[in-house]
Amino acid sequence: MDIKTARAWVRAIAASVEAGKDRLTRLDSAIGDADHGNNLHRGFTAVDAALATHPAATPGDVLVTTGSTLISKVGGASGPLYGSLFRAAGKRLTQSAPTPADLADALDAGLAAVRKLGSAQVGDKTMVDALTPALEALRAAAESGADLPAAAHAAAKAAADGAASTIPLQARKGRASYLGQRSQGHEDPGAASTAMIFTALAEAAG
Amino acid sequence: MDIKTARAWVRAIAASVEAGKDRLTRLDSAIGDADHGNNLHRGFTAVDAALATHPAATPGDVLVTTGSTLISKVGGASGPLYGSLFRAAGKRLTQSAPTPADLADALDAGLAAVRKLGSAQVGDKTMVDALTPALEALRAAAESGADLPAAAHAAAKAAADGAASTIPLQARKGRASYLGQRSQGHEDPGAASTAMIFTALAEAAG
Amino acid sequence: MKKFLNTADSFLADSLAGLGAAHPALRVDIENRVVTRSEGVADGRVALVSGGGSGHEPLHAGFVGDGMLAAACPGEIFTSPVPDQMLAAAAAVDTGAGVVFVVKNYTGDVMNFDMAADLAGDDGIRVETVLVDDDVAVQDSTFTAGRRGTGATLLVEKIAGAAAERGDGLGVVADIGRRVNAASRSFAVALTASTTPGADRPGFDLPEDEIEVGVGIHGEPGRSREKMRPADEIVADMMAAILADHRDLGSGSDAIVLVNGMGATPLSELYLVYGRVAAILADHGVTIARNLVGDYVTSLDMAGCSITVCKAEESFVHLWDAPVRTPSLRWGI
Amino acid sequence: MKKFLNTADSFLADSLAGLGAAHPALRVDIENRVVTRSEGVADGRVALVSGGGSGHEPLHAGFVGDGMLAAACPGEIFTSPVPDQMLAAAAAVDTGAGVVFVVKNYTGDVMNFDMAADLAGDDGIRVETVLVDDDVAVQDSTFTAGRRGTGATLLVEKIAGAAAERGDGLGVVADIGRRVNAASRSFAVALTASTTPGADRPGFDLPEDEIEVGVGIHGEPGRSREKMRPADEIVADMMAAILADHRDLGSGSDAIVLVNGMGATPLSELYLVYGRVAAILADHGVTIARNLVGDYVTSLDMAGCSITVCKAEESFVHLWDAPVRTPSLRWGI
Ligand SMILES: Nc1ncnc2c1ncn2[C@@H]1O[C@H](COP(=O)(O)OP(=O)(O)O)[C@@H](O)[C@H]1O
Ligand SMILES: Nc1ncnc2c1ncn2[C@@H]1O[C@H](COP(=O)(O)OP(=O)(O)O)[C@@H](O)[C@H]1O
Ligand SMILES: [Mg+2]
Ligand SMILES: [Mg+2]
Ligand SMILES: [Mg+2]
Ligand SMILES: [Mg+2]
Repeated sequence: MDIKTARAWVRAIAASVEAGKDRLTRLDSAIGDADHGNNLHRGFTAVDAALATHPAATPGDVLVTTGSTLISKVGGASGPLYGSLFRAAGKRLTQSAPTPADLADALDAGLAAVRKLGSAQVGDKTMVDALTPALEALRAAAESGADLPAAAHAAAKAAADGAASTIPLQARKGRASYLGQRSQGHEDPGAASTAMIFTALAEAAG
Repeated sequence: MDIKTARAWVRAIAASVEAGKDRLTRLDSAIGDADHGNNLHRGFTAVDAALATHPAATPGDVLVTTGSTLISKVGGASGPLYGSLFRAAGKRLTQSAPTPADLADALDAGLAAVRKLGSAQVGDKTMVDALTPALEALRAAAESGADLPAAAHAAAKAAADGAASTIPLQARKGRASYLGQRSQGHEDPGAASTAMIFTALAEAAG
Repeated sequence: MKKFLNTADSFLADSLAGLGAAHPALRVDIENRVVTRSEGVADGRVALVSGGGSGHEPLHAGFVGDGMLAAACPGEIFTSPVPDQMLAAAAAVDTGAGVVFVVKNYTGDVMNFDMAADLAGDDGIRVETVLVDDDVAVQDSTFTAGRRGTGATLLVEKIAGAAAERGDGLGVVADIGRRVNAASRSFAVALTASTTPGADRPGFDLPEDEIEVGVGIHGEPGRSREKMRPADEIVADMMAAILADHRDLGSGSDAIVLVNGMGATPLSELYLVYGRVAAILADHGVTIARNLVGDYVTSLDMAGCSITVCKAEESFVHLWDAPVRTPSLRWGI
Repeated sequence: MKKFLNTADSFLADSLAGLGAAHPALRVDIENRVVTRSEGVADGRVALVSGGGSGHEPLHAGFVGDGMLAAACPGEIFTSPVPDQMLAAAAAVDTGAGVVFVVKNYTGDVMNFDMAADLAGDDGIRVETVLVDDDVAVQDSTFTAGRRGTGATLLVEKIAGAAAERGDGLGVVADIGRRVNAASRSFAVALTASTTPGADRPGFDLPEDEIEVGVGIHGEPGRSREKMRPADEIVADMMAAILADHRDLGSGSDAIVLVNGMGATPLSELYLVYGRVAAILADHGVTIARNLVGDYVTSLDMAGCSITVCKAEESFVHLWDAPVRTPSLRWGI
């Protein structure tokens, strides 16, 4: 992943968050507080601006700036979580032209940060339910020698499946957990936005 | 009008207010504050109770008790107005078996009290628009020698016409006046209840 | 419209019972519908008595206490109280120094208070009446019911109440109250109608894109119905109506401003409105000496707000700042 | 749902501008979303900083002032603020005696305040955090996000704020705050959903004959949906949930009680609810030492109410009575 792709990825996330804002907020309104779409839209608009004014030198810089900006601008649960995901991944992504395997390493570090902060397990009905299979698919594709477009495509599919898998679950973390059994039957908004993030990666990769 | 008729009149008002409560309140909701039906219902329920516990000796007593009770229990504009109408009429009605002409004299004293208190003229879109023609009809019938049933019937018809005549008017008194031109096209609730009061008189008179 | 109530008939008594339970400093006579101070009025002090239909809480009972009202008479919802209440209140609080009736200008309120004043006079109680009629949405003329009393009622009760507390005589207290009223103008807008407990629907139907402009505080429709628009435009229109009528409020004037919620409007929106009011008055060279933002003179569950601007003599500000201790207005004590 | 706003995007800034205009005693930094006391914190005093999503007004900015908060950080509507805000607030108000973060227990709030505490520590500011989690509608377990922070936040801010004002040290102030939280239980019911500025519809749909039971303060649905019923029954259920969880609140206990409106519920209904709460606690032999009835921890334009019962140590009552001067809570000063 070169710097152009990294920037294209972040721009693609911003575009798809803009397009999917209302859907995310609707999902969050069913089992949360109806702000997830707005939160990410505010965040990625700020990321776009930050990257425009402070151009990053490496793909890792792009992700660090993305993460730091999300932490400073989003708030809520998703701000620190996605912020830490991108920040930790960016810090690990020291290569100037990272391979798919490098990217998988970096994002694993990001996932570790998310899990450290939120202590969610797979099955708790959070973004972790989409992140975890996405990163497994990314690593598997990288190990089998796939290029970035192919690996990203596999990750995007796994993330989407992971997001869909949250529908029947009862939430154990985040606001949706307050609903108890009533959280069942709804897709987790954070898992849905994670799926959008990997779809954007696949788009940016080509 | 003997005491039995006087009591029957007040009871008939109470019954028709109970039945027409929602209609009066609906009229008041269009151009007032949606309480006229409740106000009169509260008042005449209390009048019923007062007459049951403190039996009146003369027709005049019945009306005085009615008026005093309305003043003590209704509040709003209609409480003092109807209260004064009945109180002043009752005080004038000193005869033990008043003729229709005596009743017309008494109710004229009541109307004078209403006009003194509220300074409304015919055409201001208030209860005065129904009271005034009703009392004119009552007096005319009495002067032409009609008995109470016939005189009351004439008064009831005139009151109903007077109430209907308020529909196109723009209110100049009471809450409806705040609406300016928007008060046009609605029947005045107090004029409507005045019509009910005279219909009740016709019923009670037989 | 859902409400916390048991039956519509018991609503007022149940609510007054809670008021009494919450505030030991109040004596709430539920039977006679009279709220007084538990500790009474200090010897020789003039007593302010107010009242009106219920549904405007905290007005009036929430303003009974040191430095403000001596008693309040809550009527039925949106219905003026009856003379018996005011008479009982006046008898309970008169120290011999006399009683000031603060009356909002509605036909019913005026007639009932007038009757009470007559009866009180018969009983040897000296009564002065201050009529509040600040609402510029209503055309004032001798051929109409005249302007309604709305937000300025709070200002009259606070300022005249402070005058009574410091020991001013009956005539002086009443005069101060009348001057506060004369210096005040209000205008209100409703975004939604209110629903009376027990009623099956709101006082009027208001579509999602329309507002009622120039409403009173009794859930009645306003002077006109208009399209919903940005807050700054609504506030500009409200202030234009107030300023057009408030001829002697000019550059260099001081003002006391109340931005009042009608019951269902979030405080965040009221502050937004206040910000615009302050900017408009600043443009006119008017200094806001004191302000209040919140729900003070409400109309049940109506969403909307009223703006009251009182041209403030120095003495008004001084009396405004005097200590007050009531359930819903308190400072300095 | 109609609102007084210009654009959804400018809502918060416009509202904060009005807050600042109305209260010269507050310094409102709109850009950085930090509200502090204009006169600062007295030398050597611990500073309380709170914050959370906006939409709960007057919480928290309305409680900045003498005897209560040193600073508030308003987030976007229903969204916790970001670490930058808390860090800026802590840096602005720390006298060297340390800062107490009062944090409502929501995943987002906790994570953002934790990050801020780390950053503040890096800058040499001593920070203690008091986590508020009083809402018994939520099952508490180590496998969940735990209880939400709701009405008790006000009690923590008032009582710990008074401790800070009298000069207690960082550890003591934080400990008092934690004890107040531990002694408090809350439960809320919604009659209507709230609508976020800019959203085209309420957070959930609620038919005319149903209520949401066990709601939080973010417009989210509650623990269950039930049929509308008389207020006394609703309150009995709410109090049963609170008392079942509040094991050491027994006969002979003193309590501080908050009956809190969610934004669109008339004060008359809140008093009605309070009357029932008082009767139930009296039946349990609990004495209500102090109470508050009104809109303090709201959820925009939601109709509904919450009940908070804090088992009151004598020291809590003493600190409760200490003077406080903020826009929305004031007495003794
Ligand atoms: N403890 C957690 N661990 C991982 N993800 C979480 C956790 N709590 C919440 N989330 C994610 O955050 C999403 C909600 O984000 P958002 O709506 O922006 O924040 P908030 O819940 O503060 O309003 C949830 O859908 C979920 O995926
Ligand atoms: N000045 C007045 N003179 C005569 N009748 C009046 C006057 N003002 C109001 N009314 C009558 O009172 C009626 C309203 O009564 P009601 O609704 O019970 O009192 P309120 O207006 O105080 O709510 C009006 O419909 C009108 O007929
Ligand atoms: Mg959310
Ligand atoms: Mg009426
Ligand atoms: Mg009325
Ligand atoms: Mg949120």
